[in-house]
Amino acid sequence: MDVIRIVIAEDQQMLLGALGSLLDLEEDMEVVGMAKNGEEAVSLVRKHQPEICIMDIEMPVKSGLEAAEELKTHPCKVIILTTFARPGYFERARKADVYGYLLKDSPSEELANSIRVIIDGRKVYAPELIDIAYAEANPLTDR
Amino acid sequence: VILLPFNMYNRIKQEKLEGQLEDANKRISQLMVMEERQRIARDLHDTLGQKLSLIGLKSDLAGKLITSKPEAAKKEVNDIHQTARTALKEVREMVSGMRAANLQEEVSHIRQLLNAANMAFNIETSPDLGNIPLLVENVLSMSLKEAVTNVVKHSQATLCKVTIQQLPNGWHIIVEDNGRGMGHDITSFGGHGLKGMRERLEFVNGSLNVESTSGTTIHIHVPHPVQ
Amino acid sequence: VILLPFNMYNRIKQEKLEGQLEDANKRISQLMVMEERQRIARDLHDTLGQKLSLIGLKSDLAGKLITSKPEAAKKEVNDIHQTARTALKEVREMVSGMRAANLQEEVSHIRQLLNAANMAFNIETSPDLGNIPLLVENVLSMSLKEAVTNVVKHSQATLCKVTIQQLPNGWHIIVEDNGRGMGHDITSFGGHGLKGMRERLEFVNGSLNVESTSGTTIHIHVPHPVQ
Ligand SMILES: Nc1ncnc2c1ncn2[C@@H]1O[C@H](COP(=O)(O)OP(=O)(O)OP(=O)(O)O)[C@@H](O)[C@H]1O
Ligand SMILES: Nc1ncnc2c1ncn2[C@@H]1O[C@H](COP(=O)(O)OP(=O)(O)OP(=O)(O)O)[C@@H](O)[C@H]1O
Ligand SMILES: [Mg+2]
Ligand SMILES: [Mg+2]
Ligand SMILES: [Mg+2]
Repeated sequence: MDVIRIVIAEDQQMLLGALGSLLDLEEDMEVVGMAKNGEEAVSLVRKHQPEICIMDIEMPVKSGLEAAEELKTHPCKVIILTTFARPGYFERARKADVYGYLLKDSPSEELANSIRVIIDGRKVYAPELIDIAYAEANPLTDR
Repeated sequence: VILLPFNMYNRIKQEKLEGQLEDANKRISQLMVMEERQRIARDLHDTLGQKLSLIGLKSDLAGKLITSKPEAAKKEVNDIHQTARTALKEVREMVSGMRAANLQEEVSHIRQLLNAANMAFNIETSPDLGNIPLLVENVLSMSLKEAVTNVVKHSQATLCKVTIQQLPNGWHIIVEDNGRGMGHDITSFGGHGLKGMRERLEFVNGSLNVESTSGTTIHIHVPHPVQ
Repeated sequence: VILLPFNMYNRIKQEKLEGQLEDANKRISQLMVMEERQRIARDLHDTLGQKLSLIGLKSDLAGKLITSKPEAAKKEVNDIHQTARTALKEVREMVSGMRAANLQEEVSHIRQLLNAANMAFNIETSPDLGNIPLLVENVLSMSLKEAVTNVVKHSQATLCKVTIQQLPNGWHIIVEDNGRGMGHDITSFGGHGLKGMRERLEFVNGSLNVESTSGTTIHIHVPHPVQ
């Protein structure tokens, strides 16, 4: 099986380190780049051409959502990791065609499994996050 | 003593009463906000405070065991992991319970929920829902959310149909699915969802009816408030 | 049509009015409580959420490193310890900020305030203030704080004297300074401090009296609540 190459972006240094080490421990995964904001993430993805890019949302310079929007047409599949839902975020992530919208604190096995599923082309969204994520006001009636 | 005509006396009494009730009103609101803040503070302190203290203690212990008793250290570290996740789940629940619900937002929310779960969504609403009082709208939104969350979690349906109507006698919401129906796991009837929904509806004189033959249908009704 | 005696008609009308106001009352209170919850949710979001996620990830990692790299695991466990302590401190701060203002805490707070402003502080309190209702204590504390803040900001005094008494008819606070008195800058009478204090006091049937001959004296009075 091919090794899944990953770029991670997270502004909290300790979190970035822990997440990187955890994924590196998975036999079929390799972290090829670690970014501390969305802008670095985009340039690392362009440079290393990984299969997966995992991103935090709230980061300085460029947020994870902005970076995901920029990578929309790039073959690299973006996964957003976050702790709580915030109004409008999930909708924006979906519009940016992200493949995963997952909890930052999910066990690493679960995260690794989701990455494998996403490599197969499916999408994974944590119900806990969808559950409280509101879209910007849509018309009440259906189209 | 000046004698007032009887109805004038009554009007004055009534106005005084109005004034007094308005004052009481303000006072009760302030008190309720304070109480709520303190309740949340207590909750935060009890749940999060305790869990964080536990994590503090266990990490201290684990650090000391790592070289001498790695297996015991591993158990402590697992406990920490579990405790942190539970604490986050609690915070998440607190946060989501706190969000004021608006019917329009709720509809786009359930659309997402069903979409993400790959279920077809069919919605029909009255062209004009009228001027729904805030509290009623809140209760309706929360009920709608819970009903659809249940469809996603329990029904195994492929279709969820939602109807929102303004009828002459009040507001009516129907949530219908084509799934396996209720009663498959009677044991799990201890959930808080339906119970909480019923209680909230009662607060606005509303009612909840569950029908489960093929699939499940939930009827939510709230009458117009008396003017 | 059934004809009712006139006063019966009036009584019914009055009862209906009472009922409506009570309903409105409940609804306003609920809304205010919801707003407060949302405010707290926003506060909780970044601080605690981040720290708990970090603890979750690091404990996960530590567990995997214990046997293979015990030293690295030890470092992770230390980080967890540190993070839990910081988070706990944050929870405590939040919780104490959410608790209703407390008269005793307020006294030590104004002591600091006057100390920093280089004003002498003289305080006298009744040995027992009795059981002050939550809302009353809250209002008294806020009033005391505002009065002393004004002394620091406006009086140019060298001494501030505070008296807190439980009298047979209620609670009484006197804040006295030996400064230049009020009315020096009539223009600035547009501040919100005294106005807000008066409004809050009115909530609990209290009153505010300002005396300004030599220096300024503020009398704050709240009667015992009617049982
Ligand atoms: N649409 C549905 N289809 C099938 N079963 C349902 C449906 N809705 C509810 N149920 C059944 O009714 C039970 C009670 O629902 P309820 O919402 O009260 O609790 P819950 O969803 O299990 O837990 P909670 O809502 O507290 O998270 C569920 O556990 C489930 O077995
Ligand atoms: N102890 C005092 N000594 C002298 N002047 C005072 C004293 N307390 C209040 N004043 C005067 O009364 C005015 C009104 O006070 P108030 O507390 O209402 O407003 P403020 O302190 O100016 O503004 P705010 O309280 O809204 O920050 C003040 O601007 C000041 O001129
Ligand atoms: Mg961040
Ligand atoms: Mg439920
Ligand atoms: Mg002032």
